[in-house]
Amino acid sequence: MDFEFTEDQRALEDTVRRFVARDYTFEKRRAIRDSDPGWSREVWQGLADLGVLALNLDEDYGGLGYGPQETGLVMGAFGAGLLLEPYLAAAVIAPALIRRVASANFQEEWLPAIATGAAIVVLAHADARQAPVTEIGGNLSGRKAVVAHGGCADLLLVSARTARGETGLFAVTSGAEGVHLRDYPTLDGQRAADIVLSNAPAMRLDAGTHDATLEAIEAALDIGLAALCAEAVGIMDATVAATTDYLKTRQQFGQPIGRFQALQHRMADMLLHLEQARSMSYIAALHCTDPNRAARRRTLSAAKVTIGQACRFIAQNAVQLHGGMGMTDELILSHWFKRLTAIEMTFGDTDFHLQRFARLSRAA
Amino acid sequence: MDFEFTEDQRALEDTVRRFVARDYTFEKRRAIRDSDPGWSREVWQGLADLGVLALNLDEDYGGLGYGPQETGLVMGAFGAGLLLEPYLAAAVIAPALIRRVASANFQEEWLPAIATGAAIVVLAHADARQAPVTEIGGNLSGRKAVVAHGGCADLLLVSARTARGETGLFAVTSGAEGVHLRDYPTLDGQRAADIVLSNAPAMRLDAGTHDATLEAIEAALDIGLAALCAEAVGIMDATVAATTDYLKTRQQFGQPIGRFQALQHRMADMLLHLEQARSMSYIAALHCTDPNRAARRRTLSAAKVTIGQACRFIAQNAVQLHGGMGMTDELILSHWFKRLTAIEMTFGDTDFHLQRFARLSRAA
Amino acid sequence: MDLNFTLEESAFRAEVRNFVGEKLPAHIRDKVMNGVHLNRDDHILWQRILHQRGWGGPGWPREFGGPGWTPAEQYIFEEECAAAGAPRLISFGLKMIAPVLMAFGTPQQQQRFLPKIMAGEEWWCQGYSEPGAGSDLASVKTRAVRNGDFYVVNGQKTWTTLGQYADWIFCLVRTDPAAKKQNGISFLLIDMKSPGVTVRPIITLDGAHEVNEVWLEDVKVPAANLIGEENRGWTYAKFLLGHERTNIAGIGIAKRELARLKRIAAAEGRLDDPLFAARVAQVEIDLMALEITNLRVLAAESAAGREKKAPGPEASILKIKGTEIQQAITELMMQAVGAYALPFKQADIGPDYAANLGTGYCNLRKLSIFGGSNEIQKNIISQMILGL
Amino acid sequence: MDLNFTLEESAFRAEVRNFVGEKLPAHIRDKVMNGVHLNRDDHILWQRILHQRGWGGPGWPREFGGPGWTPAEQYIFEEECAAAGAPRLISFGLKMIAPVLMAFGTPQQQQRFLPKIMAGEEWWCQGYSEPGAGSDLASVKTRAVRNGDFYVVNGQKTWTTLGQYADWIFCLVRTDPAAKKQNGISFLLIDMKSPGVTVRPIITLDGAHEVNEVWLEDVKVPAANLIGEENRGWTYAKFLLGHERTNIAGIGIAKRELARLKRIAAAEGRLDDPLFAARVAQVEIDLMALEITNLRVLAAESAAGREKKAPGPEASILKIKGTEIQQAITELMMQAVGAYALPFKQADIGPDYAANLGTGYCNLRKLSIFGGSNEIQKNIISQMILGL
Repeated sequence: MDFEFTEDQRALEDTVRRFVARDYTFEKRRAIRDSDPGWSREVWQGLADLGVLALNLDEDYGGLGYGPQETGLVMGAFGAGLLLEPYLAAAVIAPALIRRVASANFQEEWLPAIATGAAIVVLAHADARQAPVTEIGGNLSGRKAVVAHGGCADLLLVSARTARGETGLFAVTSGAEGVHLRDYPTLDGQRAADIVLSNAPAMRLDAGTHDATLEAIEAALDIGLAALCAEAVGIMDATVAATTDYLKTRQQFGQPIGRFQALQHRMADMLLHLEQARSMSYIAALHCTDPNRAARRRTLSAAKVTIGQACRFIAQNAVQLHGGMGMTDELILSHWFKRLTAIEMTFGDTDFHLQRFARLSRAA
Repeated sequence: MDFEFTEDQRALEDTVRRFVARDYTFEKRRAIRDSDPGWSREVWQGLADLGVLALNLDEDYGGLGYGPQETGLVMGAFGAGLLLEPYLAAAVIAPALIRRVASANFQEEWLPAIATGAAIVVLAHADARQAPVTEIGGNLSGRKAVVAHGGCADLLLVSARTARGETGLFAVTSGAEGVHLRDYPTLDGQRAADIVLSNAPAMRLDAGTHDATLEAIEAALDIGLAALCAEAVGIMDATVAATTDYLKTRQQFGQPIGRFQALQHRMADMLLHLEQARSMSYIAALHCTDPNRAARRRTLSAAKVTIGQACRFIAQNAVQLHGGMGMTDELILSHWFKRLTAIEMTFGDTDFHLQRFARLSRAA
Repeated sequence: MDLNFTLEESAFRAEVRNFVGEKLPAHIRDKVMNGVHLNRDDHILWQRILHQRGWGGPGWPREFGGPGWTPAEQYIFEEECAAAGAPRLISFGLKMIAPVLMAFGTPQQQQRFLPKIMAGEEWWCQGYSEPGAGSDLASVKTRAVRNGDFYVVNGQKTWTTLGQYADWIFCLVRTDPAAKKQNGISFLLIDMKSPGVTVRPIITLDGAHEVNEVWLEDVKVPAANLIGEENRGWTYAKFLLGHERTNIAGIGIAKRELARLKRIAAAEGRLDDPLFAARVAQVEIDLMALEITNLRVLAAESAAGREKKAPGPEASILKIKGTEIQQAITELMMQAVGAYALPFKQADIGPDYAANLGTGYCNLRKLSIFGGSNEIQKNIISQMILGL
Repeated sequence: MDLNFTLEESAFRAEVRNFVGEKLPAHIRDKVMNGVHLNRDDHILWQRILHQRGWGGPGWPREFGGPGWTPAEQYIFEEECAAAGAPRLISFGLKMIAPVLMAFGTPQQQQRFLPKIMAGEEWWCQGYSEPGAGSDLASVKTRAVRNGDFYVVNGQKTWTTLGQYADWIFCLVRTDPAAKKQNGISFLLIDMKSPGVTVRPIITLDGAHEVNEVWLEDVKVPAANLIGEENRGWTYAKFLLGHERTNIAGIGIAKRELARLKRIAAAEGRLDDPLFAARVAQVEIDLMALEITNLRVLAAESAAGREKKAPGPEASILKIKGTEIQQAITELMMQAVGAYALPFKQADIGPDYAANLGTGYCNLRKLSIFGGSNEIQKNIISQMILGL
């Protein structure tokens, strides 16, 4: 049993942390957020130059061949800096899915382009309730809802109900006819898009076996979930540290407010949540590629519950303990709050995972 | 709108409080608890002499014709003193049920005897899961589980499945052949009994209309639930007051522990629970006789949830704030803790009522 | 004990309900019902409609032009207004400075200011908080120096809610820097149009502009705008803080928002999720209990009579539970719609009702911070009620 | 990072599992598995069985006859013992006084006491707490006056767990009443059979006799039973308190009890209740997380090496969460059976598994009070980890 990271892993994390500290300051991020696209191609190219876009790709395709642990370290560092670029969607989930589903030709064409930052590929999976995406004669129609970073994608990986009533995965060029992208900012300053497809031309990616395709999408999203957990821990780490500092410096009634025992105990509770969340994010990274589907999902649900509850508790109390300052757009704290709020609701909220865990535990 | 009690009501409450303070000290109670029957016929007679056994009875039958509000005041006072005698079972629930179900003859025979303390009548309703009570040819067989104060009853009101598959209510003399009473103390120092019936002779009490009988039992138990809520508030009142006093007097690290802000805020949270519980116990008293069954049960469920959560929070934290002393049998505090624990589980626990409330709210 | 309203009160409720139903403009109601921020004109329009009916100062006694309602009538009025989707009354004029003027103002001050408040002609804001002071209101640093018939004021106020709309600000200023903390404070009324007054927006985490910084640089304030005596301002300030807490539980608003939550949850099918349904039930039950607790406090205050009108420490119970309930409702509404709560300021993405749920959740985090943080309220409970 | 145990550790686990499976007496296992209190003989029998195998001092180094296990091996050992229903090791001798003797005792003291602890021949209890002291352990009032080769001890200790079984008690006594609080305390070993030692039971709210008052009246204690130097006892006391917190999270026990909860809930059909199922899932998840947190703390301690063996402030995290989880499990077990949790000390009412659930819930309230209350643990976290 060993909780240490290797020197390589530490070096990778340091690289990304330095990048965030130097090239992704809060002011820089604000300017990017307020820009028209809401993300920066220059930053994206910088990440490509750092090599982190290639992290999860096989070495055959210009990748580094790393896995969820390294991804977690990178995500944690990006979390603290509240990266607005589509790392999770385009550098974690999409490559994981392509590797599992697509032909060798497709992989050869797209994976190196992902690694160099030349192409951004994003999975569009969740259907809008009223208009699920369906395939007829190789074209897609329907609506995908709140696709994270869907607006900046060059290529969309779209799940759709086929004519045979199965789930298929299709590649859709975002500029193609019949593709309408409604791009918008989300609460946490990131971007998402609703994607309306009207008889849009699409290329079938999967081999046409319903179960295998669904499982591949699930597997990619599970890797994404573990990465999201690591991002959350990175943000919570920063949030707890900033709140502790605030309590030490902020004076009221003639002393630092960190002297008030009720606030001390609240901070202790926040630390308890953080450490439990950190433990579960390690577990999530180690188990997110477990081929035993039920065991994997049970563990990931446990992680998401722990981390979702920590997100909520830490975010709410960090704002509360900062008082009015916590409510302002001016401090990064309120932006951490919003990202933690969004994370809690992403890939299934706490109630969803708590109930899924209960079901899977009972069946086990 | 008026939250004041009348002079009559205040006088009644004072009478019972004085009785508890003078005639039902903690030492006296301990002796009664440790006695063989676990309750005191002398105390029961004292209550009869005070008139409180007649509280809920019609004046025609020697009663005072009072209602749930007065019962609540009495129960609150008994709660603080942790009365071991079967007031709730024999002076609240049983008369309410008899009045709704039984013939005039039966009422004339039994209600005055209840008022004078000459007879103790107790409802035995919940079946043991494995052996529900059924009627065959006027005799009853089966097992009733954890019947509060079943052991001291002269007469049992037993619900049973009749040969026609309906619910009937039967009077069973506790000394009759085929009636086996297994009397035992419960966690809170009170008494309960499992009642095993083997072809025991019984007299049908209800008119034989299934729905009306079930509704009468429910109505009596709902009156009991409101009374139980009032008892809980009486105990919680005493518990919060005792804990506040303890925090003021107990010294640690050179000051009263009530100076520690974390403990102050815990006490504030306990007070919030107490006041919300008090509000709901008023509502419960006012609505427990509402003939609109769905509205009544929705309100009572809300009350039981609020009060059950308050029981748990106040009981656990009162012990915690008392430290080791809270764990001792020596202080009445730990006995309040146990009674509050038992109350939370009586007449349906918090989860049960929360879900019933959700169902009834949705249907409304 | 009788928890029913009297016949008179029920008739009054019907009267209010009819009036609001008829007179509340639809565009304002729709905004309120969907959690959209109101602008200055919306608030003023509604205040003027109420004023025409003689209800411009719902908590005011008859001698100052108010309807002279009992606390129960005020409660009914606010509950009906909230249920129907009327704007929350802007309290800075009506519920904060007005009672101070009535109790401590000169007849000239009363005549100058009160009618315009009631008529919706002048908008007030509060100049209590200062940067760095937080809950420690008595640590006032803004200086006022007497110079003939004027005070010259320098300093900075913050968290000034809706200060961008205000015509006047009531300020705590330090007039005797040598005196100890609570002493040496005075209470001044300052015209926002005075030279030297600058309002700068503070954008909050929901992207909204509700609060402001107010900078005061060599602002000349007529000495006639001093309330009461110099250096006794803390007395008036505390009196005001007591009044700020009337209707602090926000029962009417919480009921309206709970109904909205239940509509949204039903539309999203979330009531079939037993955990979600239980969370909704929990908040509904908490609100039922708080409504009674609120009425109990109201009844006790009514019984205590007119002389002791400012709410006691029991108001802290209402503040804590009331804000927790309102926050829980916004959180559940957001969770009920899931992903479609995330689009930021997008009216036309996802279901109509989803548009403001994410920002609504963020915005209401303020409730447990402003108006005396919930931690301060627990200090009050433990000290004033429990005697710890 | 690798959260798997090594091959050697897994082999060790199998060895422990086999041994416990073979050697643990059935009557003891049945008691543990059903939450029945163990008596002195049960504990001693198991200690002797372990001793015969050479495992009598699981945390002890080889030089004192222990197996010299790594922290991971100790963890595995305790987890396997707990899972199989073995008694919790009585820590007062093995984990409290023994480390003190090893670190600060004379060779004579070590030879006199350590072997009998390991062999289950002498039972120790703890004489730290005094009436009225609570969490403030340094406020020792018990006096010891040196008189030639003896100390004469007078005073009272309380909350002495299983003191009724003890042969020896280690005591904090005040030897210099003039010195400031933490100074002037000495650390004495007292034979419970000495004249003047009286043990009086304290009955707890579950009706059990686990803790005691110990009265010391003119008790003569040989000066050879002093640990270290006079008046430096607080140093040794703190050292001991650090060691008390090894395996503080109680993961193994919690896992066993969680399994029991799930069996009971299934038997009662309570897992069909979505709210109850969610509560069980919540505690299961909390425990999964705590197990990893515990292993992380263990790994950090192992990495820090032998010299810094006492658990750091991180142990406070384990104490708080571990006790909360154990308390939650007992509460859910009680709620799962409902009414049949209420009969008091009745083995034959209701289902077999129901008999001790009510008292079990009551008994475990102690976990958040004793061994440094959870409030004290939060003070430690905020001061020692967060630096507040």
